[in-house]
Amino acid sequence: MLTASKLTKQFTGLLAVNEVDVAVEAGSVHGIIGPNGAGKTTLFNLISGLLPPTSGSLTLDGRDITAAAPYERTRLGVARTFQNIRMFSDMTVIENVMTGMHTRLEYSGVAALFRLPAFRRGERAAKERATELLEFVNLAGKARSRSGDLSYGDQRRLEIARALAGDPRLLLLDEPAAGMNPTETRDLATLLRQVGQRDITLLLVEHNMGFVMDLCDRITVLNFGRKIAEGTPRQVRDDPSVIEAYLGTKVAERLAKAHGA
Amino acid sequence: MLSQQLVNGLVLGSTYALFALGFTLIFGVLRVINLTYGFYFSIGAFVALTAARSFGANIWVALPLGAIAAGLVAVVADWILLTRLRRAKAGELSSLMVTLGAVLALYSLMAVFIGTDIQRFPFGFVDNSAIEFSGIRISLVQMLIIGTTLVLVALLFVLLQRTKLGLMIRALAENEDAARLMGINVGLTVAAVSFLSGMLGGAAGVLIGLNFNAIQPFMGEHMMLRGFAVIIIGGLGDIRGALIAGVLLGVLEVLTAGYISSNAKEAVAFTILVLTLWFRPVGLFGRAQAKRA
Amino acid sequence: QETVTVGAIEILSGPSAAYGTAIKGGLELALDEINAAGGVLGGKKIALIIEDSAGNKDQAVNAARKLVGRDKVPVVIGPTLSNEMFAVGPVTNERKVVTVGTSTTAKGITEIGPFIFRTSLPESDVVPVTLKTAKDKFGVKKIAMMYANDDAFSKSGFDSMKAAAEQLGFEIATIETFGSKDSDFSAQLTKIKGLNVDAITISALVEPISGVVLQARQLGIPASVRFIGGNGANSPKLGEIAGGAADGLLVGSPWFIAKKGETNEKFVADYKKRNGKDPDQFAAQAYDTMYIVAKAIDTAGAADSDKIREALYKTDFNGVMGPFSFTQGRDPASNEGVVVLAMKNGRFEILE
Amino acid sequence: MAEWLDDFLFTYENLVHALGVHGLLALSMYCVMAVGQLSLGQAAFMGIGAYTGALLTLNLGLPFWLVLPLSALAPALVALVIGGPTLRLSGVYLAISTIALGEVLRVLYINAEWLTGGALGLSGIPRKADLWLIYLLLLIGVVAFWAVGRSKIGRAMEAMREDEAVAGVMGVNLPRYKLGALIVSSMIAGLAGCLSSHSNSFIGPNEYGFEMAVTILSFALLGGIGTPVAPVIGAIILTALPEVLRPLQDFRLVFNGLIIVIAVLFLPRGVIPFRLRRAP
Amino acid sequence: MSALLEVTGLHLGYGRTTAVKGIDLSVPVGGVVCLIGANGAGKTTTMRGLAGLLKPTAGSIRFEGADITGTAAHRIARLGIRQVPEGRQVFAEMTVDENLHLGGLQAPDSAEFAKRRDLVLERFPRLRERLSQQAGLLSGGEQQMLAMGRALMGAPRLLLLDEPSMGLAPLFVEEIFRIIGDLKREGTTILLVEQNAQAALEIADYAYVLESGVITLHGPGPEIADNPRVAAAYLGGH
Ligand SMILES: Nc1ncnc2c1ncn2[C@@H]1O[C@H](COP(=O)(O)OP(=O)(O)OP(=O)(O)O)[C@@H](O)[C@H]1O
Ligand SMILES: Nc1ncnc2c1ncn2[C@@H]1O[C@H](COP(=O)(O)OP(=O)(O)OP(=O)(O)O)[C@@H](O)[C@H]1O
Ligand SMILES: [Mg+2]
Ligand SMILES: [Mg+2]
Repeated sequence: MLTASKLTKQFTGLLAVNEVDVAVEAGSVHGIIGPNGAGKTTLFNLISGLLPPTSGSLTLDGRDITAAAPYERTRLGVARTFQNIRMFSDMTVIENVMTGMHTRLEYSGVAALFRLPAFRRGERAAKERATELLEFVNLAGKARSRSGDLSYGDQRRLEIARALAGDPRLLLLDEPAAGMNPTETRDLATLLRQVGQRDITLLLVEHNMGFVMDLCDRITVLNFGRKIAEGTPRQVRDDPSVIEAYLGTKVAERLAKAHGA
Repeated sequence: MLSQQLVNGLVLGSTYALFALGFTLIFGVLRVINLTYGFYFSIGAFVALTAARSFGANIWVALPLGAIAAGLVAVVADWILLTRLRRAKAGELSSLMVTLGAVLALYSLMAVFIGTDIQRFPFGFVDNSAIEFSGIRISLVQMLIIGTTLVLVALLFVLLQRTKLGLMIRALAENEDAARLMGINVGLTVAAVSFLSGMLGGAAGVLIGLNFNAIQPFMGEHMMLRGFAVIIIGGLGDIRGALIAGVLLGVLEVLTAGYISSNAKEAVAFTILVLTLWFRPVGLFGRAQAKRA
Repeated sequence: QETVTVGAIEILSGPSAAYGTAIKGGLELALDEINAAGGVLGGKKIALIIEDSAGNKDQAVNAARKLVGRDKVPVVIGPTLSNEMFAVGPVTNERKVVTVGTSTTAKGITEIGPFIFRTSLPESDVVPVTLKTAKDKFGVKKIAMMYANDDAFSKSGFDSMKAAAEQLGFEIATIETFGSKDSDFSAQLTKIKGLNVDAITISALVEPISGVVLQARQLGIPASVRFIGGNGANSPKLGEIAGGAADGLLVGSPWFIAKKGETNEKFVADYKKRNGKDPDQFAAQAYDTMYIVAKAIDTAGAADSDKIREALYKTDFNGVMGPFSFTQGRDPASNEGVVVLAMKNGRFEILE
Repeated sequence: MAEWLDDFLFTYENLVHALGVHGLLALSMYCVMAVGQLSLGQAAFMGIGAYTGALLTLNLGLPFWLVLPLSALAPALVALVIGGPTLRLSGVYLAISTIALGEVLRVLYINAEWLTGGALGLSGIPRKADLWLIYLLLLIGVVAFWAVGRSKIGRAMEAMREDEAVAGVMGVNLPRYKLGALIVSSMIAGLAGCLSSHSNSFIGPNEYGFEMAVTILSFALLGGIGTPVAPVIGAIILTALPEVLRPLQDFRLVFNGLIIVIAVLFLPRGVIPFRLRRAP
Repeated sequence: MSALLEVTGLHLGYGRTTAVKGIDLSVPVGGVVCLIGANGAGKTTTMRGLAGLLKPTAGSIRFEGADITGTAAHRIARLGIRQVPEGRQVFAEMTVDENLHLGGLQAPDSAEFAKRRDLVLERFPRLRERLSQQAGLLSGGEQQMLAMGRALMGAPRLLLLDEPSMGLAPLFVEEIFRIIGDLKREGTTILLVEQNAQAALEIADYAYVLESGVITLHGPGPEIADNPRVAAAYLGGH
């Protein structure tokens, strides 16, 4: 569904992403892992259009989106969350989610101005859908709170709900489980599995290996901006270069124990 | 004539830079569009003027006196106007508004008590003579302005980039809570910055008032527009930028008035500003915010 | 005891308050004298309501409306600036309230309407006298002209100057402009220095003029190059600020502080006692205007705008500025009182 | 009684005009600030509207119903031209660069004497801006912003205000919204300019510079930008204050300033700090 | 062991909402104490209160026996209480080196300062590579290391760590816990908030469980880890 070829991003004096090729299968859960500073978030920024690539190209369903603006990609079905949470803090929780539906609300400015039926229908449906999503991420009780006042973990879940609100076909999640305890992480995994069942392709950056191994169909490993390995969770887990650069022997062993050799 | 015009431009540019130093400090470092800055400029000039008149102070007494007085005013003004807003994390715009109200009150108060007539330092307050070499004339006051500007730029640059205080000031500008966690006394450091920029403003007021012989409560207000242009062209908070932008503007204005048309002089500052921002949206030396997606 | 209320609109706050304050001083001095001498209309005192415009045309109009609509004054004195008058005039004129400008010298002021008068001589009456004197007495032929191009007063003063200069056959070497808030004129003056002119004319308010004059000397324009000023130069401030640098500057004036005559000497002394500083022409014009208005009320026999208007046309007054009457166009009738002053040692003296 | 009323209306007519016109200017400010832009160009747009309107009336004698929309159109064209380059700027850089527009236009008005009368300005503009018209436009403006503000457009605008990049990721077409806001705001400012020149009979080149720009900005800052009425209230307060304080004479500007200071210190988000709820 | 930090009846809140409702906790000298709890339980709030960034509405905080309730944050920092805040809070516009400098502002002399800096750079070699880069442009994990390094530059007596392993690669998580272990061995007292409860409880001498602003359970680390309720709620057990 999404293909990056020879994607490169150079910052002054630093190749953050270096000729990376990734192909994300439609309907799959694809993980990106790698040490801190490997270029994962940068890759996400390139995919969502927040940064222009230095070279290389991106296609979504065969359509070249290398130069498309962020909002155009959103329209094409790309949504994301942020590693450093970025809420519209002054808005209420439900308003945040409804903002995520921007591209899905079809009524015109004129309809809004004159409160035409199209507007009312749209808004009513949007609100229902937003409430549903909040229930889905367990924040229904806080729908009317100011979102900046939520705790860290709550804000993370709100971000996921906001990203889902646009009915994306490709959802990029940047460390969704950061700041969650194992139980919360497990619930999140359940939630993401449900998301995955809705025909949404997931591209996931995460350092919680149990979580990644559980969820992902395929994993790409980056190090110093380069792709160093790719494959099924098991292949990646056993790859010596990955163990050396990223996992460490202890984690690798633990993973092997937990998920069978 | 060209060389004389270049000297004229250099002098004018130095006054712009001198005015802009404290402005860029308070604006760029404390992240506040502090409109009271123009008032520090005026009050510095007036304190020096009063000193010169009432006990015949000479420039070497009147200048520091004016500067220190303006510095103190700045500390008090900042404390009254901005601590509360800072604590409430109220943001740039409410600071702008509060200083807007304050500056209206302050200028008007000053005008009520001092009147709005222009005044000047007593004749003979400084040696008014000019030196002349190969047809170029420059007065001693003008040389003093150029000299002071250069010295202050150097001092400030070192202070901000090379000293502990400078480091603390910059830290605080960025993230107050984190600065506190580093053991930085935020209130004191803010006061130090205010004092510094007030002093710079006051000193500029004395020297520029002396050069143009036009001291008036609203003199600071007239400088503000150019001041904005200079600190934006130079890049907010950047001392070198203020110097270069100030001199650049001064020289170009003079050349425009001298060789193109004096009608166009007024438009120079903002034309340069637009051109600069076209190529560098954060000014010559400004840095884009290090914010990552 | 009844009073007759007269309104005035002047700049009492903000950057240009110096002008309004001088005018206020002149008006109040005259008012005290008039009331002490028994007032008008057989013993009625005049009450003067002075409203502040802060130099802002909107506030000037608000003030005018308040004076006319609430205080019901039959006469408004002021406002201070020509710009303000262009906004205020149509309002008072519509209500048929007599409006007398004391300091509005721009072209077209009295053309606003039949109720708009002014006691200040327009520049077009004064400037030719000055320029002619410069030509006849000092043989000035080649001039550079300077003016502040961003305010109506300076601009219209310059227009008069240019017309007069062309008529007198001067050679105009260059025309240089500056902003009325500017303080640096070195570029223009350096250019002028290279043109070897006999004199420099300047139309602006006194603040920039002082700066121009000082910087001209600093840049080495010799004292033999005279400045010729418009109305704005006619202020004791000029000498205070520019000192000896202004020596030789010529300016035409309907009034002069050292003018001989008992009326004027008394005015200068009383003004100084009351306000703690020397009067300038704005004060003098205001002083006379208060008398002219009071007399017109007396002549009219009632505090009625229409009648006062009729009475003003018949004004025949001899005050500190000299004999005064209005033309049919409601401007001062003659410029005979105009004297040419020259600056010497920081003070104006009548040019003999 | 009728006469009393007549006098009363006469006394405050200009003030009431100014309140309405300033209300419109506040709305135009709201419009840009609502998408997170800080513009000091509104005074310049107002000036373009004022001069366009005055010139059309004085020189061509066009009827007012035609002059008014043309006066909104002229600044919109300018906004369209400068919109592209300025969109790349943000925060104070944007604000200060928009001052440039006002300053450059000021120099233009002063120098294009044959057209604009230079420093003498244009006088004798007939008074055609009826009160009801001003207030009708203001009402329409507020209601329209309110209605649109409570839709997805309002949410998108608030999102841009809080975090532009993320708003883009939510699918908000940033350039279009920014340019749209600038154009709409310039049109409102142009209307206000035309209305003011046709109620003042005189306009001059210095009225649309930095000072006016800051005044317009302060409407929104004092009032708040949570709802479209807030800046209008700010405009009303700031316009009426000098008149209310008239009895204080010399000290009136001092108190005017102090009142602003106190208001902001205690209500840093504006006198009307509420925000529009954007969920039904 | 005597208590370095002693908290009794602490209440903290934001405006009208109270987020921490009267907690008691005690951190012994040289000990590692762990605070766990669900999202929104009030852990960060507690940490901010201890650092002086939030003024307690009731209760008291004693450090080395002295009452420091309501003391300004910069004074608390100078007493040797250093925090690695949630969300890292590095000085984004400044370089990595400048950030470290700021951490070490209170170092008594330049020799001591240099020593601390060397130590920190040894612990985090990654930071040495990035010394002159603007901190805001570092990757998430790099920033976390910087925040930790910055706090260590203050040679803390009490280190408050708010989720130090968040966003770190597994190797680094190990590394962080190893460093915590080292620090503990070197005698630094640590109060640790962690979501990685398993690892945290392993290293902690004592642990508190915070739920909706109140402490519902406390005891030695292993004991808490074995508590079935804790296992279900925080350790991902069933
Ligand atoms: N805007 C930028 N300018 C300069 N350097 C940058 C910028 N953004 C990122 N970098 C650098 O690029 C590298 C990759 O950063 P990135 O955020 O993509 O890492 P990451 O893989 O997401 O790491 P983590 O797991 O810690 O979040 C880092 O070394 C970072 O310092
Ligand atoms: N600035 C704030 N204003 C108002 N309420 C707040 C603020 N910050 C936090 N809260 C509220 O205080 C409570 C405790 O939040 P806190 O951040 O301390 O939780 P936490 O335990 O650190 O959670 P997490 O694991 O998600 O970081 C939450 O209900 C949160 O919504
Ligand atoms: Mg990352
Ligand atoms: Mg927390």
